[in-house]
Amino acid sequence: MSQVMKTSPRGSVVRFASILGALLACMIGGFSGDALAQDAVLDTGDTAWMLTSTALVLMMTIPGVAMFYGGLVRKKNVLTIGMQVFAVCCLATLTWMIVGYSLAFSGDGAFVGNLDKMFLAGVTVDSLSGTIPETVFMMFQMTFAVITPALITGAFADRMKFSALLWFLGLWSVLVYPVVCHWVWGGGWVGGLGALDFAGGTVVHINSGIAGLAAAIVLGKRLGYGSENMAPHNLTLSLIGASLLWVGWFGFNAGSALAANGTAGMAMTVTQIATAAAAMAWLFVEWMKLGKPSMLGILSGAVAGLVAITPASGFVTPMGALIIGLAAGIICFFASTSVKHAFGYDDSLDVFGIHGVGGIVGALLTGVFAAEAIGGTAGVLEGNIGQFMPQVWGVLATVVWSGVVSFVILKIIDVTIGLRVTSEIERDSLDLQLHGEAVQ
Amino acid sequence: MSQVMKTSPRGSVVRFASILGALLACMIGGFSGDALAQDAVLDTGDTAWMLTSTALVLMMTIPGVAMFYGGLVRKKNVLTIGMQVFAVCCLATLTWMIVGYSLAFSGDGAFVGNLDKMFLAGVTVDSLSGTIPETVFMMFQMTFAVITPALITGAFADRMKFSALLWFLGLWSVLVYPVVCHWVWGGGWVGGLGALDFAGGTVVHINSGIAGLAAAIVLGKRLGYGSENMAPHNLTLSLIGASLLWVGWFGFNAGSALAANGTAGMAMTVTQIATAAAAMAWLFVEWMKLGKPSMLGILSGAVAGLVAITPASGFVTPMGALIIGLAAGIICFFASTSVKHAFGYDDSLDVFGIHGVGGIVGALLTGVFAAEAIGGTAGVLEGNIGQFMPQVWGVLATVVWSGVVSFVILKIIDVTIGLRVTSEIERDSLDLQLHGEAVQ
Amino acid sequence: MSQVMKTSPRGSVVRFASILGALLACMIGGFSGDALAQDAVLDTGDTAWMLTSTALVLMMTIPGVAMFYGGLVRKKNVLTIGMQVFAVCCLATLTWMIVGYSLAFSGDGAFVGNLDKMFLAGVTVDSLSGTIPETVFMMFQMTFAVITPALITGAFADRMKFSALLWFLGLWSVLVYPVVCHWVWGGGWVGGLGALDFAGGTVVHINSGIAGLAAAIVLGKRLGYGSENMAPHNLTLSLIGASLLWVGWFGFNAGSALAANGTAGMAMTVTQIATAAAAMAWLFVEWMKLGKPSMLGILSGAVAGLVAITPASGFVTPMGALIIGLAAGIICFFASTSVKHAFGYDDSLDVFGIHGVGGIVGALLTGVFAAEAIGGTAGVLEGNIGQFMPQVWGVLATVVWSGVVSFVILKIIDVTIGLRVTSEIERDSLDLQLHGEAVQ
Amino acid sequence: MQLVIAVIRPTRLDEVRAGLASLGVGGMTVSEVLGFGRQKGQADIYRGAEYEVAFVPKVKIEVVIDDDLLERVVECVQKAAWTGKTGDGKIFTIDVGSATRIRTGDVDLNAL
Amino acid sequence: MQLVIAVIRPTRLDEVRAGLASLGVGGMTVSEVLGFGRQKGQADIYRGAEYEVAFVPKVKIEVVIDDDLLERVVECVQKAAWTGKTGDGKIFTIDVGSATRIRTGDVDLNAL
Amino acid sequence: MQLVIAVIRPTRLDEVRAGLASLGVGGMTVSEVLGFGRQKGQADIYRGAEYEVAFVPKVKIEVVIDDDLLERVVECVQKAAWTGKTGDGKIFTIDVGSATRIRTGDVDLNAL
Ligand SMILES: Nc1ncnc2c1ncn2[C@@H]1O[C@H](COP(=O)(O)OP(=O)(O)O)[C@@H](O)[C@H]1O
Ligand SMILES: Nc1ncnc2c1ncn2[C@@H]1O[C@H](COP(=O)(O)OP(=O)(O)O)[C@@H](O)[C@H]1O
Ligand SMILES: Nc1ncnc2c1ncn2[C@@H]1O[C@H](COP(=O)(O)OP(=O)(O)O)[C@@H](O)[C@H]1O
Repeated sequence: MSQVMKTSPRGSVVRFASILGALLACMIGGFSGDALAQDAVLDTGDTAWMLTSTALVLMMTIPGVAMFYGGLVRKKNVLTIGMQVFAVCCLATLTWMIVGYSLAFSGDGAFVGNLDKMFLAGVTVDSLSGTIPETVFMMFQMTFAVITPALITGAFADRMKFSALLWFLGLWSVLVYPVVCHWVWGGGWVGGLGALDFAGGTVVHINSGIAGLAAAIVLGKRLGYGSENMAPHNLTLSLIGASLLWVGWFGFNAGSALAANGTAGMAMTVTQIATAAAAMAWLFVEWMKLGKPSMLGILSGAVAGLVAITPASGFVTPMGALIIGLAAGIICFFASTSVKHAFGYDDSLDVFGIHGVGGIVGALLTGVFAAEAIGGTAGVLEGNIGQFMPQVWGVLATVVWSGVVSFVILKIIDVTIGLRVTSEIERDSLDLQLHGEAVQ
Repeated sequence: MSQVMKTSPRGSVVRFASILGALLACMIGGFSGDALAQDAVLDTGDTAWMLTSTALVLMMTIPGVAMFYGGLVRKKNVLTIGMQVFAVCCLATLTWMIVGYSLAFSGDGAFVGNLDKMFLAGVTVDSLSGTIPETVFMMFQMTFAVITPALITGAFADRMKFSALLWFLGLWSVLVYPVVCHWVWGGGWVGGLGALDFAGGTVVHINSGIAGLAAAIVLGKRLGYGSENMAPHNLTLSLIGASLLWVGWFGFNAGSALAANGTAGMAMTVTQIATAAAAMAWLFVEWMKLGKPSMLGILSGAVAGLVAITPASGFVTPMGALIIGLAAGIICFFASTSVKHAFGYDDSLDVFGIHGVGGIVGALLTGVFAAEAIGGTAGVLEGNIGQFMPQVWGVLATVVWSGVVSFVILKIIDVTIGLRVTSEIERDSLDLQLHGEAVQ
Repeated sequence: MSQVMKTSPRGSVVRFASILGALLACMIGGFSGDALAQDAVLDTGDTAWMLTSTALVLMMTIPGVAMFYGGLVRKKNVLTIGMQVFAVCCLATLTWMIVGYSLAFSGDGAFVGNLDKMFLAGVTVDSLSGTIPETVFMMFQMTFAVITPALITGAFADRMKFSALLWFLGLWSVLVYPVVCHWVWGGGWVGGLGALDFAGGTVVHINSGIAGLAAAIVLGKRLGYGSENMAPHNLTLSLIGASLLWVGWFGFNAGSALAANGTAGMAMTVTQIATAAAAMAWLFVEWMKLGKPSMLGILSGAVAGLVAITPASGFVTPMGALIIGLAAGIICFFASTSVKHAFGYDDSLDVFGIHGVGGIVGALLTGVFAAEAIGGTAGVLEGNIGQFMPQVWGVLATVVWSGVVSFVILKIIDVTIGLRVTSEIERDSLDLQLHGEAVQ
Repeated sequence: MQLVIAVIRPTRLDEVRAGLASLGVGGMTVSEVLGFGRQKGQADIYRGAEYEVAFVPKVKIEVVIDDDLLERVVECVQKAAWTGKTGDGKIFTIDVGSATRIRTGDVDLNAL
Repeated sequence: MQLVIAVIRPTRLDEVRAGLASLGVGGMTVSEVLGFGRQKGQADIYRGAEYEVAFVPKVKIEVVIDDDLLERVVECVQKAAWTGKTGDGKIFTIDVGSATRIRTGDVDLNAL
Repeated sequence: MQLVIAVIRPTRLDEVRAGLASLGVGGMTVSEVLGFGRQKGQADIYRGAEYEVAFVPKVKIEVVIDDDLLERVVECVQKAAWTGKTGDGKIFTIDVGSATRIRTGDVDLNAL
């Protein structure tokens, strides 16, 4: 919604300056009509914030996700998951440059973009997107295209072959991400329905959560799941990772304003509040249900809050954020404990339980709590009942596309090169066996 | 001083543009008088820098302080302190949203603000504070309100109950922080005296240092203090934490200019210089006195320098910063070694020795080294002897309020739910016993 | 080239505004001629981005380099290298303030600057450099002056005395860095030849790579080199370090535009692409040659890509970046394996193999792939064959100056206080013996 | 009583423990050790140079048992720890003079 | 001479060491081990599922002493290591053939 | 057969291993231990307060050998581990009842 490429100018100062310039030009006749014809002017402040946001979102993936996940696995496999995240970061960078950006943001098809901008053709130093250089817009979007597949790795931690991983997420970054991204932000049909997704609740979180669930089901459980102790080996690492995710998320959500303005400020505000609320909610529910407040719990709660506020971050008030946070913390707690155990799949690091479920909670509650005074669109609570169904459609569409395509890719890999490591490798150590390395 | 909410415009470009606009409007009659009437205009550059600074200061707390402290405790308690910092970050976010921001920055009382902005009432997408959105100002201030209680946890590491911690710092974040913040920056009496505190020497560091000292005294020493080896278990962690503190402090100090201008640049400059000087000073004194230059020493020195330059960062020259840094490194070294041992309290991670003492050194030297050419106010060295006493009053007021209120809160908790874990838990491992987790 | 101090204004909005202002001033006579006379105006957006970039580049050194290197050494020496990096950060901050900045950027000598700005004399709150405060320019440059000596430490890891290290890199930061920096960016002869170095391929990377090689040769091999296992003890640490290097490099390269504009956006873009390409290239070559894709490999590849794109980042297209990245990944792989073993020096962490060789590859390929549409200068591929030789001269000059001066400094230290620890200390643990500390 | 010392592969620990439990041996003490022997460690390739790591991570089990059980325990450990590849490890037995349970002061067979 | 092997709670190590010192036994060798026995490990709750950890961290003390001291040493260790709860551990004794001090070449009792 | 237990400085491990290999002893089991004895640990200075660390990191070698080799093995270890400074460590020998190679079931001397 908000990340749509803009062709109209933005930022009051700049717009003001450009109008001024135009008027002045007319008056004194000393300028060509250039300023009038050119309908967008670069704003250095917006550009500065978007460059920064891009760095922040990259930091979420490396080292953020790598550390968060790394601390949650067993010590013998920590390098493997770190390496998966890092390699996916590189791979998805290249696929985005080659074809992803073009598929997502070039052309107006309802279903998918075109190939005009393959290899970033036509993206020059001077091309603008709204008030920022197109290169900056492209890079900001790239960091989203990078983190989404990186998040999936947590669902099948400790058991996928490295080659299979590269194939799976390489194909996924071409066949799934750019398509859903185009639907929602690139001029596609979901955005066309009026579905709100400020910073990627559907595009990033539901998308990765469902792909993770598919992978966890296709691969099956880890050896020893349910009998051996698979508790996180180093929650300090996860603490740092989750903290960097939180900090980086300011770029993710406030950066999705694509400008340094009041919308960015409000997005940062609601992000902070929902996250804190969700972390405390998870902590207290866990404390009551399981007897002890855990580090794993408070971190999981914080991430659940970050996920849930993502689609809502440009649309809701601080009070709305508080409620969304509390809801996400509680619901994701049950999704990652009772629900997961009831169904019996082994979503190793709860990618579905937190990103999938949290994303769905956020997407739906965005439709409920959207406030006209914040993002220009009213939600159900303000009487705009019609905002709810587009949210539902956005969720469903993402679930189906991501789930089905992921499933098909995984099955094809399985019958060709094989998805899973041998049970000897799995019992010993993926770090040693796949990468010849170990943490001392 | 500098963080006072502004109602006048800032940033030369913007002011220039708005004057231009006003003049033009008069001339051509083509605009309403709006631009004239509205005395503040959003500057995207300033906003970009303040959004970034907010992210940087959050990064100081999580993961900065969490890691710095985590590395300094014994391995069996590392998750406990990390969790305390993270939980306080969440809790203080909520208290700030609910009541803290309003108490600190709404209303002009000499002693405390009012409740008009509870739950951020009236903070809209469009409200401005100077040249930046009020949401951004509120968020930037929130990160200060979050790090201050988080710093206190180091003083009583390894022995407080988790529930007691939440009560203590939850209440502290309502009863102490917003009050002192209002005194100094929110229009209260300390600022009214003309006391200089650019980025929080009193509000943040003396405040937390004294509360930490109170807590260390009320709780008593760690079991085995003085006989068992309690040396830091992982100084690599502390190195990373201290480094992120340093980097984040650019947001803390240069961000306190509330604009992207020459004052911010100079604040960043003096911060860097004072920190380097203090680190080297501590290192060499330690090398001479104890025979070996240690990682713990150089990191402690750097933090002492960061603390001491904080109140001075918008007021002193690079040469002033060099001297403040050297003084802070040397004085805090003795405060954290000889002085602490002489008095016999167990300030586990030297919160008082570094933040309390460093903050006092900085606050007083700000009055000495303030240069009119930098921040508009001359200090004692430039002949303005009258600048010294306001600094002293600021220090004393903070010491008394923070010390007394912290002491009372702690005593009440102690007689109600109890402050300290049992000696069995303390001997075994707080991580395992309180949170059911351990680092492998 | 691009980091040259500017006296002409920059940033279209600002320039536009200032012209507007000037015209208006003439018309209505309501302003002094100030705006006309003053040929540079502060741009808050550019300033915001440069403040941020400064923080990002500092983060590259601490904790970036400290962690990257820390993970690569043996566990018994991890604090030692971390401490070396941190201490060099402090030391080079002070030498830059005292004399380095002045030598590099004050005065127009072909060989070296003058001493007019010693102790930052004349650097005021209001002085500008282009569209940003001079303090910000000075600080941004300081972070480069800090990281360059810090990088060198990797070459002689595990065997230099701490006192010798302070002498070596303290002198180096005065005698080598500011000189080469002046040649290339401060108005010296290399820049005068037209050699392109956008962000420091020669100034930072070749410079540190060669100094590292000199140190590795003068010091000799680590005890047990070639027989004992010296594999990295904690690649998780290195993963985090490399990730923060990558993120921080956005400040390094895109910050070298000294503005928040399309050049910065394109620099960020090519940085990302070259890095990903180099990481994948190293990974696959290693996988084919040695049988397993390793974490050490992919991280080394990423750093090689970052290094190689540095000089090119304001001059080449995304396609050029892709090729530079692939080349750097492959060439540095061989430089750090076969070549190093063939020559037999012990460059412990491959400072020469990655920074030296990667920097040379980048510097030369910048001359090949420079595109007029990107940075205004055509390279060999666009028919401007004359761009190649200046690149070669830049490389050679840096190699000679850095190599010779480093060698002389090291030899003098060796015959005076001694460079290397005793073999007992080296066998036991530098952490314990030099700093009295250990990681548990 | 006999002290049985078995140096085995870490991956076989669970099987050995289960086997001993089935013989009624409920207690044992385990340590992580480095084994040197015929089996060589993983060749480590680092920056293109190969280092043969001499030692292999092993697990050492120490269990004190009644003399009567000796044969069955040794046999049981051998079966449970067996993979057939070099490096399966060794079992040594040593005579124990006395045993005491700290909690109760029970001695010898009652202490186990 | 006798080798006394005591598997005890980590938290009792300091007391045991002090006790032995008071008997004139100044040297000993300590290792961190995992104990299996009646005492069960902390039940680990992770994401709502409980896993019983079979092993408990223990400390193993090995000390070689003169035969004459045997009784007093065993008694002393038992007292110092005692808490009365399951998991206090065991003391085993084994006959030692010879002892040598590497530094001096002293043997047997002189080596201790 | 004899179990030779040597507690030595970590830095001497390679020499000892080489020495044993030259006697034809190819297998051994090594653990990291903490030694208490005459040698005191590095005094730790932390924030200006000194703590004497009681223990010193040592390495314990356990090797089972043929009785015939006993003297030569002890002598060899003593030489290889010797530095002459306090803390060089001890060598103890204990009688072993039986040995079994898990992989083959070979017993006693054939098992080594
Ligand atoms: N003489 C010995 N004394 C003590 N431990 C030994 C001895 N020989 C071998 N070991 C231990 O047994 C392990 C397996 O021995 P190895 O020779 O590799 O294989 P295998 O048991 O199949 O012959 C070694 O890693 C070592 O820990
Ligand atoms: N048969 C045995 N052989 C060797 N060690 C044993 C044996 N039985 C118990 N242990 C060790 O003694 C420890 C304590 O035993 P446990 O049965 O838990 O309690 P208690 O000593 O109070 O009966 C165990 O953790 C284990 O390390
Ligand atoms: N009585 C003992 N039983 C078992 N181990 C011992 C004994 N005495 C010493 N040790 C071990 O030998 C090591 C060296 O002993 P120490 O007294 O420090 O020096 P030295 O061997 O030179 O006399 C100690 O650290 C300890 O591990």
